[in-house]
Amino acid sequence: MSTQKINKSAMQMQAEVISNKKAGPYNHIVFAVGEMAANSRPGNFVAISIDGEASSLILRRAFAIYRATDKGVMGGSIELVIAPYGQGSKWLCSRNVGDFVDLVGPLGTSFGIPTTNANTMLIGGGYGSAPLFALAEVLKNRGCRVDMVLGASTASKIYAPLEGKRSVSSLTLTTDDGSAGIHGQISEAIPRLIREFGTEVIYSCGPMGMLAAVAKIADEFDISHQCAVEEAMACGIGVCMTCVVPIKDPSGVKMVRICIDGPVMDGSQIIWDKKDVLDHL
Amino acid sequence: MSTQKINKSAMQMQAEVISNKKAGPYNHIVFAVGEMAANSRPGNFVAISIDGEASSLILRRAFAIYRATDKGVMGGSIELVIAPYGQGSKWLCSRNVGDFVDLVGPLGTSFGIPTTNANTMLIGGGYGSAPLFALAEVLKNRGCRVDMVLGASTASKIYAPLEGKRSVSSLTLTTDDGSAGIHGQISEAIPRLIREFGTEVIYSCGPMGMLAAVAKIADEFDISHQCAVEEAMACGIGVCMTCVVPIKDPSGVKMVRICIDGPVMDGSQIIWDKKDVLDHL
Amino acid sequence: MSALDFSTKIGSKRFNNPIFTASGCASSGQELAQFFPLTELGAIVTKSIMTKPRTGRPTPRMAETPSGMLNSIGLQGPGIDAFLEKDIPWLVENKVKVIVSIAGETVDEYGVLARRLRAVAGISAVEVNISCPNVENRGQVFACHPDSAVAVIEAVRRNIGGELPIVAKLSPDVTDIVAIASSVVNAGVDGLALINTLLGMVIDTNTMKPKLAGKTGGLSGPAIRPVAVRAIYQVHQALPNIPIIGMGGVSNGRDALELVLAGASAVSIGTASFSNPTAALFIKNELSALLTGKGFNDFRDAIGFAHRGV
Amino acid sequence: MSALDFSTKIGSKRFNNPIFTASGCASSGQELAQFFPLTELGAIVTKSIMTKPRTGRPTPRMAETPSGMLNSIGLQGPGIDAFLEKDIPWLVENKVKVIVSIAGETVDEYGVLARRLRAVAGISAVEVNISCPNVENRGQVFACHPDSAVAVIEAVRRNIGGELPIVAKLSPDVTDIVAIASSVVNAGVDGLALINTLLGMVIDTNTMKPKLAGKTGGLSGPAIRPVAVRAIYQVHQALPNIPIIGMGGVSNGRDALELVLAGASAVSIGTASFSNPTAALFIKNELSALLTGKGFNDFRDAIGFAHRGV
Ligand SMILES: Cc1cc2nc3c(=O)[nH]c(=O)nc-3n(C[C@H](O)[C@H](O)[C@H](O)COP(=O)(O)OP(=O)(O)OC[C@H]3O[C@@H](n4cnc5c(N)ncnc54)[C@H](O)[C@@H]3O)c2cc1C
Ligand SMILES: Cc1cc2nc3c(=O)[nH]c(=O)nc-3n(C[C@H](O)[C@H](O)[C@H](O)COP(=O)(O)OP(=O)(O)OC[C@H]3O[C@@H](n4cnc5c(N)ncnc54)[C@H](O)[C@@H]3O)c2cc1C
Ligand SMILES: Cc1cc2nc3c(=O)[nH]c(=O)nc-3n(C[C@H](O)[C@H](O)[C@H](O)COP(=O)(O)O)c2cc1C
Ligand SMILES: Cc1cc2nc3c(=O)[nH]c(=O)nc-3n(C[C@H](O)[C@H](O)[C@H](O)COP(=O)(O)O)c2cc1C
Ligand code: FES
Ligand code: FES
Repeated sequence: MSTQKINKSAMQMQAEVISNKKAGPYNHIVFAVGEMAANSRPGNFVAISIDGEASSLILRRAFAIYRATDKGVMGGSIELVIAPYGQGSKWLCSRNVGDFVDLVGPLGTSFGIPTTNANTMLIGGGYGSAPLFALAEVLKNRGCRVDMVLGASTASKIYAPLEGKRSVSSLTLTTDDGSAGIHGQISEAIPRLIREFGTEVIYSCGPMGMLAAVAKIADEFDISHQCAVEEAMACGIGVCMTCVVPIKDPSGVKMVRICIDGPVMDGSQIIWDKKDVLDHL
Repeated sequence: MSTQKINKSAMQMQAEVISNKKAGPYNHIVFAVGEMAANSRPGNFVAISIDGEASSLILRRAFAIYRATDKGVMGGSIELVIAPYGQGSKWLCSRNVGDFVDLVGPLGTSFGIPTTNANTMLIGGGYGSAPLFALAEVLKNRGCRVDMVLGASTASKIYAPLEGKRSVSSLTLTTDDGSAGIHGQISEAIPRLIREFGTEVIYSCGPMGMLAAVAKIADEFDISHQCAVEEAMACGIGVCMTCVVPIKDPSGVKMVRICIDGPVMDGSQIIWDKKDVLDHL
Repeated sequence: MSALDFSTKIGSKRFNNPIFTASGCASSGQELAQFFPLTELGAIVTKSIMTKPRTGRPTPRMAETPSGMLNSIGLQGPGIDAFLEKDIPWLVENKVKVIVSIAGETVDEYGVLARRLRAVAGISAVEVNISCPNVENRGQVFACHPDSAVAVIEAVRRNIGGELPIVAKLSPDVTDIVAIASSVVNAGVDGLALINTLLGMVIDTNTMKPKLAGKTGGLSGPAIRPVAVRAIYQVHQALPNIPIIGMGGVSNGRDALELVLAGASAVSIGTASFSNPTAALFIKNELSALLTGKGFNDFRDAIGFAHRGV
Repeated sequence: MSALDFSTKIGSKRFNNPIFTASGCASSGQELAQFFPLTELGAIVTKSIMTKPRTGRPTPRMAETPSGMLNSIGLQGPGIDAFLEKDIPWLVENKVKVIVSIAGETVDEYGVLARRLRAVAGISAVEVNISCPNVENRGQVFACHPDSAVAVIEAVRRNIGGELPIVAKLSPDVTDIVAIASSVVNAGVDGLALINTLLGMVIDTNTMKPKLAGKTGGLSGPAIRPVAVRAIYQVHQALPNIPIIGMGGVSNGRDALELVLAGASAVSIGTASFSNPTAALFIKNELSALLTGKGFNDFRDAIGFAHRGV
């Protein structure tokens, strides 16, 4: 079939769980995925079926790829960081080593990498920090300065594994309750840090509210901002149109699918205020 | 609450699987059920939830109690013999020792035991033989002669464990394909055996077609016939009215619930021919 | 945290809590009494009763479906005389709140049933089932058309007299449920029961024939909950002052709360009792805990909350 | 065992096999092409297209439900011009059989869309979606009333000319689907598509508000399969000569066979493609194996088999 571009390297497979460990309030799970790993870039995600054939949960759950390792002892693998929250994520977190899950990936757009070395800031909230560590590594290899800022409601919810810190020039933590790092919302700390580090490109991943706040700051400083957004996804492969975010368009508003035109998008293009969108519909 | 009689000793519990073994094409599974065992009589059944909370299978499955042991190393236990057939029974057969299942029991009526010693014949088809072994033991202890006749489509489908044979005076096998015992349908062999053993009471359990054939023979010989019937059950406790069989009634036909007025019923009261029922509706 | 006032009202009658059984899913109550005291529930809604004893449909009468089931019982029952003689006294004696569900083949039969109930002590309401899909022809589903629905309700109202609240049970299998609801409310019902089962069918691919002897059956269970929530929401929006007994796929406290937020003044538990004999009691406790956790002091403040601002 | 003739016909058009995608569940095809060759399917039914580009509804647009989901997309799409310019050529070039689904806000719009399609080479049929529940007011669901349904079909027929089969897609949310089906058949459709989604709602018990931005949404997935089977069975019984494209909760070969036995001449795969990108292909293979196993040599012998004696 000619010129098929969408979901270009996606495949569906039964992936074996090769490790599943608690990491604070998260589970860090590793899957053997063979050649899929080679096609996975920071920002891509996978979609996993939940609970077997007789399940009443019929939709896949999307998870950002925390890290993809092309060649290891077990062949290619990908790692996910999962917050056990509802039925789907709890089921996944309770998988044992040796279990298989039905997985589709890699999906979605990845973070764009600057062609010249630049000062970058990576901002993550909650499990949103997951894809940023692999990104940091890529950026560092390109010669970029990488400053990482991670926020959460409380200290224990910050996901920042030791080995992830290797690639960053600085790591700043913020917590809403002051239990670690700077006291307050992540967005309050950022303007000062941007000035301090001379940030030229922002990458962000986390709750939509946080991304919106970061987008506003990026706009004020007039620096480029790539963010990985989230929206309820039914299919993950572009066929259902549930996962859209509104972006600016000559005609007013255009809804784009974040599973194929995202999750990584240009923060300055997104219409963050729901009210602005409703006015246009 | 006064005078509540229905489901009198039924209880709902989380029962632990303490053994699960293949037995030919069946699984023989033992559950720790505590005091429930003491109230279980041959003919009673249990109803088990399938596949956890997120399952799309919302109804319990009914299983005849193969044996109940009041006091054992693990306290009271019940044993089931299960044919892995569809999603529910396959799920159950794949439980591991230590798993818990949600179980309601004991349910339904049990086999009536003659007050004097009598010549009894126990006729079972497929997994229908399961409740007959415990019944044989009770009858033997009452001083009854117990002749057992087990039939199936083929030899491997006959469930007749060694220890089950202890209580019977004779055991006759029939198979549709002649691979064991008498060649042919179970009902063909019975008249001769009744004459030979001087049978006074027949107990039967198995597919409805077999029960109907046995009922006809019992009628011809004018001997009493208790059969354990099966019908699709939604609740197992008498509240839904799905599990009915038609019995003779002055007004024509009466539908009775086999989960509380059965599964053990008087074979001579049942209207076996569906056509006869439709004429009356 | 102060104690929750968990009581609710349908017409003139007050119930201790809003968790009821659904008609046809608790028979006449006794079967469940082994599992928990029935007085723990707001009310037992009895299986729809007809004037005469009725055999119902042949078997198979049920088929499991994804997150649901079909039933085709065909209103099997002992008839009103035996029901009043045997089933009601046991419930009344045991101080169980009872809502009696009635069903007829003709408008007159509903009138006859209503007259038989008028003198019966100890019942709290009558639920008029005009929406059973398990009847020989769909023309008998009175809730399919405003005219026939109104005719039944008027016959019941004329014959029942007194204070007994009348609740009309409606079918979701209609083009415009709000129109049907409005018409029976205009005809004087005190409450609505939403929803009865959806008409469905399963074909057994082994036999290649419909699985149910009656071919079609009523679809119930979690599968239909979104349809129930929608129907309750629409009707409550149009008729905010009419109490609704909500039902359809409720199997835990969260589900019950969903129906309450949509506009239900009470929630009936149907199919969930088949999976779990103590479902109704358990749902009552979960709902109470959820409401308390959200800071409600009075159950009635939660009714229809999804329609209002936060 | 001889080879199975797996082909089927809708009006004058022949399809290699009876497994199609459902409108709105395969976008315009390209997205699925990574997972299997689209030429393996009987046809791709494209997402309902309107005259102008359309933004659709705000998010959240979906909610998972037991064995199902709600969607409220609101017919987002690029409009007929961009669709004919970009999407159709790719499909035609790749030799994919295409059925174009159209939707309008007014009867005239359907006519305009039909006229735009009349000159387009390479499409095999037009599916007229008169049953989308995700529109601002239910009055727009033309399939709710015979008169409005017929008006749309007549506008399409007048404008489309030629041989292109017209399929009307109906809603199950009506009192009498056979009446609606009969009226559009009398108005000249060549086939029917049954069923569109059921109107439903989910309330988020955390926020205590409807979960979807559009409040209500369309219920799809295995949960609704019994309703689909019932609708197909009823309509096939009344109109045995009209081909039906069946859909609703089909997720494996057994499910597809169930719809075929009920009376479907083709089966569209919707929500199942969300759980499994290769669902349609896998279902096609399973259905073929099941039919062969049951001794069918010609797929068409199985259509509506549940209505006949064994
Ligand atoms: C592109 C993308 C990437 C994602 N990456 C990750 C990831 O790396 N790790 C991860 O754990 N999840 C991730 N998610 C979320 C994930 O897909 C599921 O939504 C999540 O696991 C909850 O699913 P569930 O079945 O447990 O809960 P459901 O019962 O399906 O609940 C889902 C609902 O809960 C909300 N929600 C989900 N997670 C949380 C939470 N932790 N705290 C509060 N509310 C929550 C969602 O917004 C949604 O409304 C991602 C989602 C998308 C779209
Ligand atoms: C009172 C009673 C006692 C029972 N006792 C036993 C028992 O001791 N052991 C046992 O294995 N099952 C027993 N059953 C059957 C059991 O309840 C389930 O129907 C069976 O396990 C199949 O469930 P499923 O979920 O696997 O299949 P489903 O997908 O639910 O299929 C059920 C259908 O398959 C038919 N069916 C069920 N079992 C078989 C089979 N082995 N061969 C062919 N067709 C079958 C049923 O008639 C029904 O139509 C009993 C049923 C009743 C009502
Ligand atoms: C087996 C069965 C029998 C039913 N019988 C009746 C009945 O007699 N009268 C009635 O009004 N509704 C009857 N219903 C419908 C239920 O009362 C209820 O409206 C429906 O099942 C939806 O609720 P649920 O999903 O909680 O079961 C019956 C439902 C089932 C499953
Ligand atoms: C996300 C989504 C979008 C849909 N969009 C359309 C549409 O644009 N036009 C249409 O006729 N049907 C649409 N449908 C309905 C499907 O085509 C189909 O009729 C319905 O989903 C039932 O089939 P299923 O259970 O296999 O999904 C949509 C369904 C879903 C789930
Ligand atoms: S999740 Fe289906 S289009 Fe994005
Ligand atoms: S199974 Fe429900 S009444 Fe017997």
